[in-house]
Amino acid sequence: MKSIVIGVIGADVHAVGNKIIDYTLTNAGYNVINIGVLSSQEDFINAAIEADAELILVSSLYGHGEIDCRGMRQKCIESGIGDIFLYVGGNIVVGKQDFSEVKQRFLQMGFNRVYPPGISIDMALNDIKNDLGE
Amino acid sequence: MKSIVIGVIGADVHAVGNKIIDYTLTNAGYNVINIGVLSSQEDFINAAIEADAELILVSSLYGHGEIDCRGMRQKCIESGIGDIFLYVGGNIVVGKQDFSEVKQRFLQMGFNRVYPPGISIDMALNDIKNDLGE
Amino acid sequence: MLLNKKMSEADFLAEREKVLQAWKTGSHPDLDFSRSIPYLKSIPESKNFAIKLSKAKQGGVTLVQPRAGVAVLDDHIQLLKSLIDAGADFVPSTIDSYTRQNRYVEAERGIQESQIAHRSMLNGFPAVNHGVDGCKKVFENVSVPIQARHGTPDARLLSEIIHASGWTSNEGGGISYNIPYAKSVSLETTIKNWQYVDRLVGYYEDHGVTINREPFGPLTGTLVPPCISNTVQIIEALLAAEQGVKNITVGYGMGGNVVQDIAAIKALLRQTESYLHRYGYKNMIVTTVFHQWMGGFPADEAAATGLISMSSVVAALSKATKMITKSPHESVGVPTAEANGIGIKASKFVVNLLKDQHFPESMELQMEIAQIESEVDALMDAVFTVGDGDLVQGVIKAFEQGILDVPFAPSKFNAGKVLPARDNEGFIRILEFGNLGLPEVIKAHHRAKIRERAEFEKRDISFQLTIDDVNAVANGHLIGRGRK
Amino acid sequence: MLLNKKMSEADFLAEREKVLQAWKTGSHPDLDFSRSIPYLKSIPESKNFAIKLSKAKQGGVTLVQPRAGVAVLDDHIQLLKSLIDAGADFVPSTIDSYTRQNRYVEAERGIQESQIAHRSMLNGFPAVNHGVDGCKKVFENVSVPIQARHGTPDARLLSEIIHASGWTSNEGGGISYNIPYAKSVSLETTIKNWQYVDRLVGYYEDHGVTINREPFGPLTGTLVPPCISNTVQIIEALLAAEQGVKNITVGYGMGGNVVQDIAAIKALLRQTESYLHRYGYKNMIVTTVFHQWMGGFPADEAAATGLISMSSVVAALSKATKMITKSPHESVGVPTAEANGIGIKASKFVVNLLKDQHFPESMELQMEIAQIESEVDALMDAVFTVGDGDLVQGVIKAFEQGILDVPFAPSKFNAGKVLPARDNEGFIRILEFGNLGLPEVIKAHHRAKIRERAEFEKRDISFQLTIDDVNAVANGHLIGRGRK
Ligand code: B12
Ligand code: B12
Repeated sequence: MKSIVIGVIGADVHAVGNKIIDYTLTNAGYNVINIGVLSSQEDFINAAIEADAELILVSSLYGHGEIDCRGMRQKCIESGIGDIFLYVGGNIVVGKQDFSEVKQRFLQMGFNRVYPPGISIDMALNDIKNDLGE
Repeated sequence: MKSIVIGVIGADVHAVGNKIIDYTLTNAGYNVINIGVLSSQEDFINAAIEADAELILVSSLYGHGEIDCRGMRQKCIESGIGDIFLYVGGNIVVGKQDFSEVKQRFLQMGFNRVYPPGISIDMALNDIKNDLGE
Repeated sequence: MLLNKKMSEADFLAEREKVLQAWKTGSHPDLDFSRSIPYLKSIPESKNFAIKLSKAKQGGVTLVQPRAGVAVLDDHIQLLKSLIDAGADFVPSTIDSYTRQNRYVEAERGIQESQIAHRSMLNGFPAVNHGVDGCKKVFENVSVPIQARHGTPDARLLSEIIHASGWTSNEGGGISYNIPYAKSVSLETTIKNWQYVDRLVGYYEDHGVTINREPFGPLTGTLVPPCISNTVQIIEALLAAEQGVKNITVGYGMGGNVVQDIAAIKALLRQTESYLHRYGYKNMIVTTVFHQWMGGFPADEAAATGLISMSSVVAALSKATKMITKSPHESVGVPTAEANGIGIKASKFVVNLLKDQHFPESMELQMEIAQIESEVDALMDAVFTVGDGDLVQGVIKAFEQGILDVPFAPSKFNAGKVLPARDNEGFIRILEFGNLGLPEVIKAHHRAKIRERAEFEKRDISFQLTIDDVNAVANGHLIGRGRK
Repeated sequence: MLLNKKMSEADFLAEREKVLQAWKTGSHPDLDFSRSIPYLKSIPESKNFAIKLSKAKQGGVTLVQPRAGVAVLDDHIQLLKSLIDAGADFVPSTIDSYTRQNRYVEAERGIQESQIAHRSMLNGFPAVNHGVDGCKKVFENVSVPIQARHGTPDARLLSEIIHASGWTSNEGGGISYNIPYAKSVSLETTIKNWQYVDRLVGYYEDHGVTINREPFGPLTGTLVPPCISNTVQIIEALLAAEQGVKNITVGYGMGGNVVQDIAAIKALLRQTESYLHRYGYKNMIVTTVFHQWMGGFPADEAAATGLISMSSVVAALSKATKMITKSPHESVGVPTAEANGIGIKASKFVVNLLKDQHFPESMELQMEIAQIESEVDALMDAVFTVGDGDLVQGVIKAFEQGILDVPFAPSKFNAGKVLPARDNEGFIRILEFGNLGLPEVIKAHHRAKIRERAEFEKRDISFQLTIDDVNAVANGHLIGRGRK
């Protein structure tokens, strides 16, 4: 069973989507490590190392995603898991912005996949399957 | 008492505003000749001649105002009341259009005053007073 | 003397020949019943208006339909498609005002000018000028049932053309498309014309094709007391049934007080069914249509969308079968496809959310239903009495004498003595009765309610109340309270 | 042991000294009561939140308030002004998430980055960083009362700064700003912090300045059964009253079933007043706030406006004193001023139109009110019992044991065993009770109602119902019916 770390980054407490992601990924056959809301980059990385996870799925709903996610790829590299998949989704910036630009900003930060608001986790299941194999 | 001819031009049956205009102008001290809905240019002009009116106040609500009002000034001239005041108001064109353009079109047709949607007759009372004097 | 009696087939077919000669498009071969009946039988159930409405009634859901129509054929098709994409369950084709007055020459000019100007110079779709070819093209290019919506005193040719083109619903009636829509056409004329229109539908029914008919409920759309519009609806349902119509949608335009609106829809359905039954019309399917606020709209688009959505809440809780939507451009002009779509989307969202809910039974609701029903019964009685038992004669004389009287109507065949005003909770009541056929006890109720309001506002009971109420909603109020 | 007992003035003032040292802006001279009290006394009644609310309650009208806040001071002022122009009766200042976690250093960085980027990098207004000077500038530049809205476990310094700046309302409470807003802060800590915040308001009340307090009603905003949120509201009202608060607005987040929503607001007002009375708090003014739909919104802006307007119908008919509005951008991100204005305008139009109307009394409504009230009474009893008569201890232990339990809450001090689901008419019921302090007879009612739905949908009763319901509204449905 492949392991995925999920959680909500920064000072963000939006818990509902997180619970639904947990339920959905577990149902889809993954080993889900849910570090919950109010999680730091370090929390995500430590959990991923501990579980030997292949994917960190970052949720950010409250708008500070841009500030909170900066340097995360760098930290992964420093921690020896530089090639782990990094996804981010939710409402990752403040306000209604042109998503293609937003996506570019996060891709440049080293995220592998970046999702717009309104994408439910079901819609990302295919990408996960593709990236993690089988 | 100055006389004003009011009515709704063309194949237009919107009667509510017409009744309110009648009531308001009468209350404001004018002699109102109300030719009602579904009135032709000729109906307006004949009524104006008969009552020796100083103003013809054309309502057009249903959108065909542009077609219905064409040539009205010309007809007034031909009937010998070329210098009568012509006002038009209501919803005088089809759809939401830039009003300054619409106004130009009607001024060019020879209307003295052209009103946008949502202007109630109360707001035009001042103009009438200015144009008709006293 | 015109009576409420089914036209004989011979009379109908004889008249038909003349009707089809009124304009060149009347000679289209598909107007032959031997071609139109098989065509109508071949259309899928999902595109038959009558069938889709019956199913909605069974399911207890409220379906939505916008108003829309432009001059040029392909533009019209595009427009309807975009409304379906926005969520419309039914599409209309709103007919332009020249066609409504049978002025096909001016309509032709309007089409040409629109093509040149690249915007519609007509306020609707000139269906007669486009003929069966055009109307069929519209029908075959959309995925939901189509209805013609107009306001035409003489819609005989129009109705022939649209039905033969697969449009399975037609709005209007001898009263409802005369009194609010004409100035000097007699009721005798329009009722006769609409007997023809209904007889045409009856003919199709006899030949296995069900077509929906919808009397126009809101009338002048302006402070119409429910008893007046409901009475007109019931009368037109009876007239249509006599000509063989089987599937009827009776309508009501939102008044603004939630309890009164819901009461009106419930009374309308119940009384229409019971009058049809009482007069021996069997196997009728009656549905209801709720019109979103039909009076002057606020100019602000957000406010207009608020009003549209509020209307949708009331429609859904009333369990009306269909709702006619407005757009945020309503106060300004015929909406763009986009603005129309916004109205549909907001409306559809609300009725969807409320589909499993209803307005609870309550004393207040029951009392208002009983009030409306007793008023309607009084008016119906008065009409039958003055008509010596015949409904058509009753209607003609009732309007002549002001026993039936529609506020703000342009027709000179309407007495125009009735003045409505709101009471202190916004119910539409009657301030001046003229000769309206209501008994003293009912009048006293209305007077007392209006007095309550006038006392609250510390002002006199006068026409000023009516004026203020006419202007109120556009300015963000339901009741036109006097300046304090 | 922390108890529900008014802080002594000495304790309060001693603690206050430390609080004001938490960040540099705490040293502003205007924070001295000798300056803040006269300042607050000098503000006009029309800008005092508590007074404006009391008047609205008397007048039976529903006032509207948006959410809004950006990082940069002048932008924030512009924003609030535009919302007032759109019709807001009250303005908020929604505080950013760093400030809520007392991370003033990060907030400072957010302000700077926002200035550089020319767009707000923070999701709210960092009031502590802007200090009394900034907050006063905001207050003096707007024409209506201001409230701070946040979600802050420790809002002591924030509350000091805003009140001294003329902001006469503060949202939050020891439970409602902890359980939905924090992960690992104990209830003991937050209740203590909020006793301070309430004591501060009580201090002002003692000195002739009335300030409004508003516990946060919607909690997680997601399928919260009314009995749970109403119980939390009543508890926080009692806790606030003990510290000397006099003007309290209890809140409720729309659930989606009209009858349940109106019942919840009516029960909330009645029970809050009666519990305050029962526990001896005199001269309290209780008002209510209805939050427009607080769960996931639809992405389409027209649909969102429909939802906003529908919420407004329910709020107006429930006679809630205030309504918190959403914007058509809700599902995407913090709204622009314009989008926020659209929400206000649509909302305001609807509540205005309905201001003279009410929801009729009915058996259904009465039964739901009685249902909610008996559930709340059971929960309140259970809390007092487990706290041995003390409310603070009761709350702490009740959450520890799952006797009180908020669905979907992030806090580890919340049991998280309760799972809600809708019944067949969309009422929010309870599917899994965990250890929730409700008697068997009430549980049986909930189970029966959910069973009814599951049977209708022909599917099993499981967490899948809850999931489907969470996602339903964003997809245009109230009830997450299983795929057919
Ligand atoms: C009620 C109404 C109807 C009723 C009318 C009943 C009747 N016989 O009176 C019914 C339902 C029958 C109806 C029918 C139609 N209507 Co209509 N109707 C309206 C509506 C909702 C309100 C009109 C009203 O009574 N307002 C209240 C009165 C008091 O205000 P008013 O009419 O605007 O008049 C005031 C001012 O405009 C001003 N004013 C008027 N004239 C003048 C002139 C001057 C010089 C000045 C200074 C001021 C002035 O003073 C008046 C008093 O304060 C409007 C939209 C709106 N305004 O919200 C559409 C509207 C006018 N209708 C419209 C249309 C298209 C139609 C129909 C063609 C199609 C349809 N929708 O069914 C038919 C037309 C039939 C025909 N042949 O005319 C369109 C016109 C579109 C356009 N111009 O682009 C409108 C704007 C709706 C829309 N957005 O599509 N309608
Ligand atoms: C409910 C809610 C709350 C509740 C949260 C309760 C709780 N503890 O969970 C409360 C009321 C407490 C709250 C508070 C706040 N909220 Co809030 N909230 C919402 C709301 C209405 C719904 C969120 C939700 O639960 N949706 C349902 C779940 C199932 O969907 P979801 O969260 O979107 O998650 C799904 C998808 O996004 C996706 N997904 C999520 N992460 C990822 C990651 C990947 C890789 C993928 C593929 C998919 C994915 O899958 C999930 C499951 O399907 C949203 C707006 C909306 N969406 O309509 C605002 C919203 C998220 N909140 C917002 C804000 C600003 C706040 C506050 C700062 C201020 C405020 N409004 O009070 C505080 C923040 C507190 C904090 N420190 O975090 C903003 C964020 C703005 C932005 N990004 O620009 C939003 C968008 C509202 C808005 N338009 O302003 N909120």
